[in-house]
Amino acid sequence: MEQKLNLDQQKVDLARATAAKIAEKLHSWIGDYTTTTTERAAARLLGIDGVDHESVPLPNVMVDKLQKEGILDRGLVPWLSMAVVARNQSPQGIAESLASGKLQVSEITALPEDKWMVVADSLAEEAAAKIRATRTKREEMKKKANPCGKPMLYVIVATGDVYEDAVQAKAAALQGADIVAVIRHTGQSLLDYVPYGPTAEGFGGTYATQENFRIVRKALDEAGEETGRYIQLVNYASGLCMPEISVMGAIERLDMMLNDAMYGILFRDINMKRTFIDQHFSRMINAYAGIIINTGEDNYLTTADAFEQGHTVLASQFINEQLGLRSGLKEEQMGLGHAFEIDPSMEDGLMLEIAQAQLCRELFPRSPLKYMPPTKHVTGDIFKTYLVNGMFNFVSILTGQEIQLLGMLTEAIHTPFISDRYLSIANAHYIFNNAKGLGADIMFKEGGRIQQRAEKLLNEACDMLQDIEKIGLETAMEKGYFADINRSIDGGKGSSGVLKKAPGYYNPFIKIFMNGLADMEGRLS
Amino acid sequence: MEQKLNLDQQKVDLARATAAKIAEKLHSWIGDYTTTTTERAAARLLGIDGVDHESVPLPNVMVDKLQKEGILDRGLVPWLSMAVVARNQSPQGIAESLASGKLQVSEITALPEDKWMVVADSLAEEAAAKIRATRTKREEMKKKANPCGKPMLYVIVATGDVYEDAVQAKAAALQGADIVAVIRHTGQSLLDYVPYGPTAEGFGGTYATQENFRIVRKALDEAGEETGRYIQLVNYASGLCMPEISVMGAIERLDMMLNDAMYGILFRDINMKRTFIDQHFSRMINAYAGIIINTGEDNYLTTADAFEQGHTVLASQFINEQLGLRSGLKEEQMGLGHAFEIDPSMEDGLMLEIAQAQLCRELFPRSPLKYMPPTKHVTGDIFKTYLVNGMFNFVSILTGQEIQLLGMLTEAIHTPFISDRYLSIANAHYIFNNAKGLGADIMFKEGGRIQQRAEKLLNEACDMLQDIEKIGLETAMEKGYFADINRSIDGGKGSSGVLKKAPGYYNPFIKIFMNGLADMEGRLS
Amino acid sequence: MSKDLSRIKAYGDTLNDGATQVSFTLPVPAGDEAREAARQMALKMGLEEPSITFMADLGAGFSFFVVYGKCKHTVDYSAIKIPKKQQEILSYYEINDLIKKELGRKVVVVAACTGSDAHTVGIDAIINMKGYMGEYGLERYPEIEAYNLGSQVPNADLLAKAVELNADAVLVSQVVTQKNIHLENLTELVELAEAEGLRDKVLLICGGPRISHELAIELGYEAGFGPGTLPNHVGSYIVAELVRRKKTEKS
Amino acid sequence: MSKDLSRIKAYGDTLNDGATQVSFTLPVPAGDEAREAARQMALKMGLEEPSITFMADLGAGFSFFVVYGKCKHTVDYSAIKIPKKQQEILSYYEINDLIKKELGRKVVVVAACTGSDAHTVGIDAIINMKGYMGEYGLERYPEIEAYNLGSQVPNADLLAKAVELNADAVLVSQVVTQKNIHLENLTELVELAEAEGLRDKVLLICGGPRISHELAIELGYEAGFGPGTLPNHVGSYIVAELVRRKKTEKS
Ligand code: B12
Ligand code: B12
Ligand SMILES: Cc1ncc(COP(=O)(O)O)c(C=O)c1O
Ligand SMILES: Cc1ncc(COP(=O)(O)O)c(C=O)c1O
Repeated sequence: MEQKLNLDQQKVDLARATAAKIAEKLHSWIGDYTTTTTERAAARLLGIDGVDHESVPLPNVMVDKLQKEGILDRGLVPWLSMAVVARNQSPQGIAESLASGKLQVSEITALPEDKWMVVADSLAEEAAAKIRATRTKREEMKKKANPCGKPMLYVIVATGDVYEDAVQAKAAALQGADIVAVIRHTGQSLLDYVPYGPTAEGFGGTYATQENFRIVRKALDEAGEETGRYIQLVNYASGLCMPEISVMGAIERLDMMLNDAMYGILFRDINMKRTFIDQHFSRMINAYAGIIINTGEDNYLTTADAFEQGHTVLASQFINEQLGLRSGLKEEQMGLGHAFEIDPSMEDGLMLEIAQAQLCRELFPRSPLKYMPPTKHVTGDIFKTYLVNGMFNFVSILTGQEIQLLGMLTEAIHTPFISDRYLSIANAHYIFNNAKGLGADIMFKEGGRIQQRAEKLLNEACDMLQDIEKIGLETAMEKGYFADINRSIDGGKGSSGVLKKAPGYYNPFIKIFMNGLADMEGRLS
Repeated sequence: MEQKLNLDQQKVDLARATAAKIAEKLHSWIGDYTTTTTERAAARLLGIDGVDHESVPLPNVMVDKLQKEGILDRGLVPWLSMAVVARNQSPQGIAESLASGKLQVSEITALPEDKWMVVADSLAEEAAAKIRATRTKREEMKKKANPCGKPMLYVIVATGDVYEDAVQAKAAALQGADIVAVIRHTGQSLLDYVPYGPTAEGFGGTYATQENFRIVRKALDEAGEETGRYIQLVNYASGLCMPEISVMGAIERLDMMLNDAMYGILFRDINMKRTFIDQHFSRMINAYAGIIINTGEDNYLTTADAFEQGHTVLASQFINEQLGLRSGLKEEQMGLGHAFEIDPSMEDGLMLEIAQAQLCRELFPRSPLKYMPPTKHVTGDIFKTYLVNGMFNFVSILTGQEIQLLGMLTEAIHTPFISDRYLSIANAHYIFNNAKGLGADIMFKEGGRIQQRAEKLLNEACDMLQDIEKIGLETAMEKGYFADINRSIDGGKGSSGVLKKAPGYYNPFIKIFMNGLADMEGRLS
Repeated sequence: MSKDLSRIKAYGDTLNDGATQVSFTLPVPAGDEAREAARQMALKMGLEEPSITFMADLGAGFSFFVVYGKCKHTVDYSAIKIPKKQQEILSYYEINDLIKKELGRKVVVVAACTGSDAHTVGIDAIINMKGYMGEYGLERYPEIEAYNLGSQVPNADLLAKAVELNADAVLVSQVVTQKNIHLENLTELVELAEAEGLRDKVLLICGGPRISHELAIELGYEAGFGPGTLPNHVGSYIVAELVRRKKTEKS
Repeated sequence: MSKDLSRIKAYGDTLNDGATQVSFTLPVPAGDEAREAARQMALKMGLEEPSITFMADLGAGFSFFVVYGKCKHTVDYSAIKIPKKQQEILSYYEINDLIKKELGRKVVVVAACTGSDAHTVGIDAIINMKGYMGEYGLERYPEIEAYNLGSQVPNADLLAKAVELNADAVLVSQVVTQKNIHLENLTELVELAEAEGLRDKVLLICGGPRISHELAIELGYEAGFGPGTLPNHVGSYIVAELVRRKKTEKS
């Protein structure tokens, strides 16, 4: 990648090193804890699925019972494995027995490690093999398909009805979308379980359920087949069930997952501890499954001002990167988020957008940056919005972004209609083609305003990271460093799901995933 | 102006010198001829206006009679002055007498020069003084008004009804337009007279009549008053009455006139000789009146391909410039036309547009270039068109154009609605403000594709000019050098209006206008 | 050009030409038949001489159309009467002064973005210190005690808080409107308030990008605020209404 | 999702949601009353729950609106039958071969852009050597003699030329459509042709961006060609029709 900003490489290194320290600080305690959803994720990995007579998912049934019994702090896997050994049942069998009351948690007798751990490991290895197989399948399908252009066209569907979503997803793919994300029901991230089965009613989006993943995956595979392409499917991990949804994604061959270390804290008021712990296991899963994560820095600019808070996006990207690396994600799997959110009525706003986009590009050269469209400042003037989206596409092609979430001309009005997506794709096709090589032919004046803006942003981000390193990320979030949102360390939803690991805690997947990823090439600070 | 293209100045000089030679060749014979409309223009300058009982304009009545009598080759002014002297009537009185049959042309007795020329000169000087006064008034109004930004926003109204035009023109000005052009009825340019009075029925536009000029001028002055700005009014000189309409414009304080040396030949199949002669006097009038002309090179790209024929625009601009200078126009009065007409589906089309626009800018640094919007390739997809217009605005602000004719999102559908213009102005406001200083911060790679394209265009234009110089402009047009249109030397409409001047031909305005312009600063090759 | 305000029509470039632009998608693949279907649809909408200026196949059996036509409908503009909030907009200072002078106690407001809606930017703009577009938020008003409960607050929790704080006004924001979820949420709150006997004790005020004053009234609220609302607009309304009520009580 | 083709509705994101976008200008200044007028206009068009998403004052007493709503109208798609030109599209070579084989003489066509219309690009695309989108124009066809009279040709001159050349087909282009001037022009040509007794001797064919085959037939033409027409489409039609007529004459 061509360097156009004349950045001070020492500053860049300092920012990255500082972020690494921040991440290390978190990692000094993250490993001591587990969460209910982490354990439920392990259950799901081991094949536990379905719901009880009250529609409670079996992973919840089992984890709740272990928690009630006060023995979840060793993790779910030991108990499950003991029961498997004792009763010679499959994990699903055990879960069903627990749900139906045929088996009580208290009846699971503690066995010594040598009695169950081999079983645990082999069950886990089996599960891991399935995920590897899915990963391989994706790679093969991608290899067979026509390569897709850059930036990749990413659109969302959000009908609230999975069957309608499937229609829209397919149409979008046929129109040229490379990536389709199914937006979730507005309330789902605060549910402490994952709904089950296909769903046809949701507001602002469709529930993320495993069956729903499957339905849309199928529709997109069909569209891929028809067009000789591979269409990527995206859903959202963030929320109270981050690791579980990652498991579902790994199994159903999703290709990307919204997965941010801080989004839940900031935008859903989820407990900090809970989120930091959850993100770690969740990302391990994504890393292992070969899934690209999308981080959520773009959201900061919907509550904070994009001109003044541009550097917070960078600081957060550095932190997300360092945390991601520590969960086994490669740089190539990190769809770090940023956004085109400067008020379009600002004089020279476009220059500022170019500076920020180019800066992100140069700071994270190996990461498939996810560039988010104008949202906050667009209005019901659909013509204007269409144009602003065009300038967003222009900045993207000019600065070499990779994942382009297409702006919708009705962003200020409703979740996208089928025609809105069509128009957004046509918009991107025009701009990306018409300005294809322009970036390669354009330079920024030495010491000019673009370079100055980039330098300023980098300096501010670096300062901010150094501040955070001093006070710790938790305190920084308490002080409203990100998104102009303050969150107290102990506040937020889901804290009751956090458990300090007891001696004897065991989760075979951590080992499998992290070792399996040891050959990673990602940059570790 | 910053030079970004690294142009070969010798080539530029060669192109200009060659164009000068082409212009000189035309001027070797233009001066030997006059035309009916040139003489009618002299009549109008001397105050002759109104129509006879058959609605034939009095300038036509008189010129037709002189032509029928075979004495028009001395020009209208001598005969008119003789009659004025002999009958002690005003020019208008003479014209009315001729129209009513009270006076016959044959009754005008030839007087010796010393008897009528002083009268002719003083009548002409009186007329010229009025034009100077109008010019001064414009300058004063402009001085009092808030200065207008660059590029200036130029919109068209084209309702066909002057009263509706006035409403629309005013609304456009209130919305932020700096310049309003009233499009003409599709058939007017082939009328060998100028219609009279206010008109409310026209297709594709409204007749250019003096009364119509007045009506819209008034509406725009009102809007100017309301907003503290000066709104410029534009109409079209081109056609069979080029000089006459220029006179009307000079009197009614129009600010710009479409006035091209070749447009009528190419796009209206008007006789070459007629056009070249007419444009000369027409431009003298505009020059004297302080009116900015708009040339029509943009039109070439509606019939010829913009990618392949880009250089023809440049060649024509050089010729228009040299001819303009020879009619007394300063460079600052030459709104040389060019256009954003490359097929938007072309890969890297935007780069090519930037190259061409920047090139025009650097070749004609003192001229207020008139940049025309995408028309040919836009479709009924109004969203797409709105976006393409945005990219056009972007190129304009990036390359420092001066007069921006705003693209309409319904270009492919109908003449503009009031809302179309509103949206186009909003489009320009957004882009011009958001990308205001970007051009100053951006450079083109040394030897990169933009510079290469510009070099190629300049070379091709230079070659073309040298070819034309060899064969003569008339033959070049016969061979279809411009706009892919072939026109035979003797063909086309209006040739019967061309007359070789007889000895004793006299038109005092030529002297007054050209001398009055002697202090011009424009560059003469 | 004489304009009859009792029969106004859309305008393109000539009075009463009815010029109107429409776009929509039909669930049939693009083609001559689809184009004709689009034309018929436009005719049914009252567009005369409809012209399909653009048709695109959207894949999966859908097609998109842009249509222009001359809409024949007229509207009686002269008969339109809009219910307006009956108070003038006061400034930050005026509001505080008025509270001091007329109420002599602090005004308590409780605000939230309710249901599963998490769009707090709008309500934050009204409540938080920082405010919006240069206007301070209600938290900053010395004479107002403002509590912002944040996002995704259940209606019941919001009312409980209002009771606890003896609030004068409850401010609800609703941004997500898909499948009219905002109407459901807003209606539920009114019903809950009535059930709990709170309805007369507190001003119920809602806001959001698709909320108008008329709609709010229809739903049983005292007032509704749409896009572009500034904190002092809301402050003015609350104070004026409280003063009004105080006076009515006295008399 | 079951689709009833006899009652299709517009589609946004749910079958039969009727989602439709509209924009128009009203001749009244922007404001609450104007917004309500726009809403009423949308209601009259059949948009339920219309939402005015954008209002702008256009100055001089006009305001512009963008509206979204749920259009209640349905169209019977299953009943739509489109009159189509009854011949397949042949290639340059096939057309020339067919003329040689079936007619055994050159086909003569005369073309022009008539009235005050000067938009020759369209008719040039059909006639001129160079052609359009990679398809040769009719001038290039060895078996066709094509005359392009250019722009702004009076209808009478065009017919006179057709008589002079004993033309098989007259091709007319009309691009300017303001105030339906194209309909006037096209109708005049047909009337002139009838008056001169030419109507049965020559194929009258028109084209332009707002011309459809249906419209052409309605106006009394043999065929009409709209946007995207290529020279061979027209060539195919002319030749097929001439062959058809020759055969009918014989029989
Ligand atoms: C910012 C934003 C977000 C942020 C919210 C951050 C936050 N803490 O608020 C994030 C990124 C988290 C987000 C998430 C989602 N969003 Co969102 N979001 C937006 C966005 C871009 C801007 C909204 C905004 O902040 N406007 C600015 C404020 C100042 O305006 P306002 O809300 O109208 O408020 C003003 C007035 O209405 C009034 N007002 C508002 N409330 C109240 C209350 C009272 C009492 C009073 C007096 C006045 C008042 O005063 C305010 C100031 O003038 C809109 C699109 C858009 N451009 O509008 C989408 C949008 C609202 N989001 C939408 C959706 C669907 C979602 C998601 C479900 C998924 C998604 N598509 O992103 C999630 C889930 C959120 C959830 N659970 O509710 C949809 C809603 C569709 C619909 N009509 O139903 C929109 C329209 C985008 C779209 N087209 O899909 N979103
Ligand atoms: C190029 C152009 C010009 C050029 C014309 C050059 C020339 N020699 O033709 C110039 C610059 C001179 C010009 C001038 C004017 N133009 Co003009 N012009 C256009 C433009 C940009 C493109 C038209 C075009 O060439 N299309 C490409 C061709 C290939 O498409 P087509 O004509 O549809 O032809 C195809 C088919 O329709 C069909 N076809 C067409 N004719 C025929 C005939 C037969 C027999 C058959 C079989 C098929 C056929 O086959 C063709 C190939 O597929 C349009 C806007 C637009 N984007 O459409 C405006 C437009 C047509 N012009 C318009 C107007 C008003 C004018 C002017 C009055 C002023 C102005 N606004 O510029 C003048 C006066 C012209 C006059 N006297 O008629 C309006 C017409 C409005 C209306 N609907 O009534 C338009 C729509 C622009 C606008 N929105 O204002 N124009
Ligand atoms: C990282 C991340 N996670 C999740 C979401 C949305 O999740 P929710 O379903 O909670 O609205 C977003 C928002 O766009 C996001 O950026
Ligand atoms: C120089 C010039 N003159 C005249 C015109 C239009 O004149 P007419 O009224 O003949 O269409 C144009 C077209 O835009 C032009 O560029």
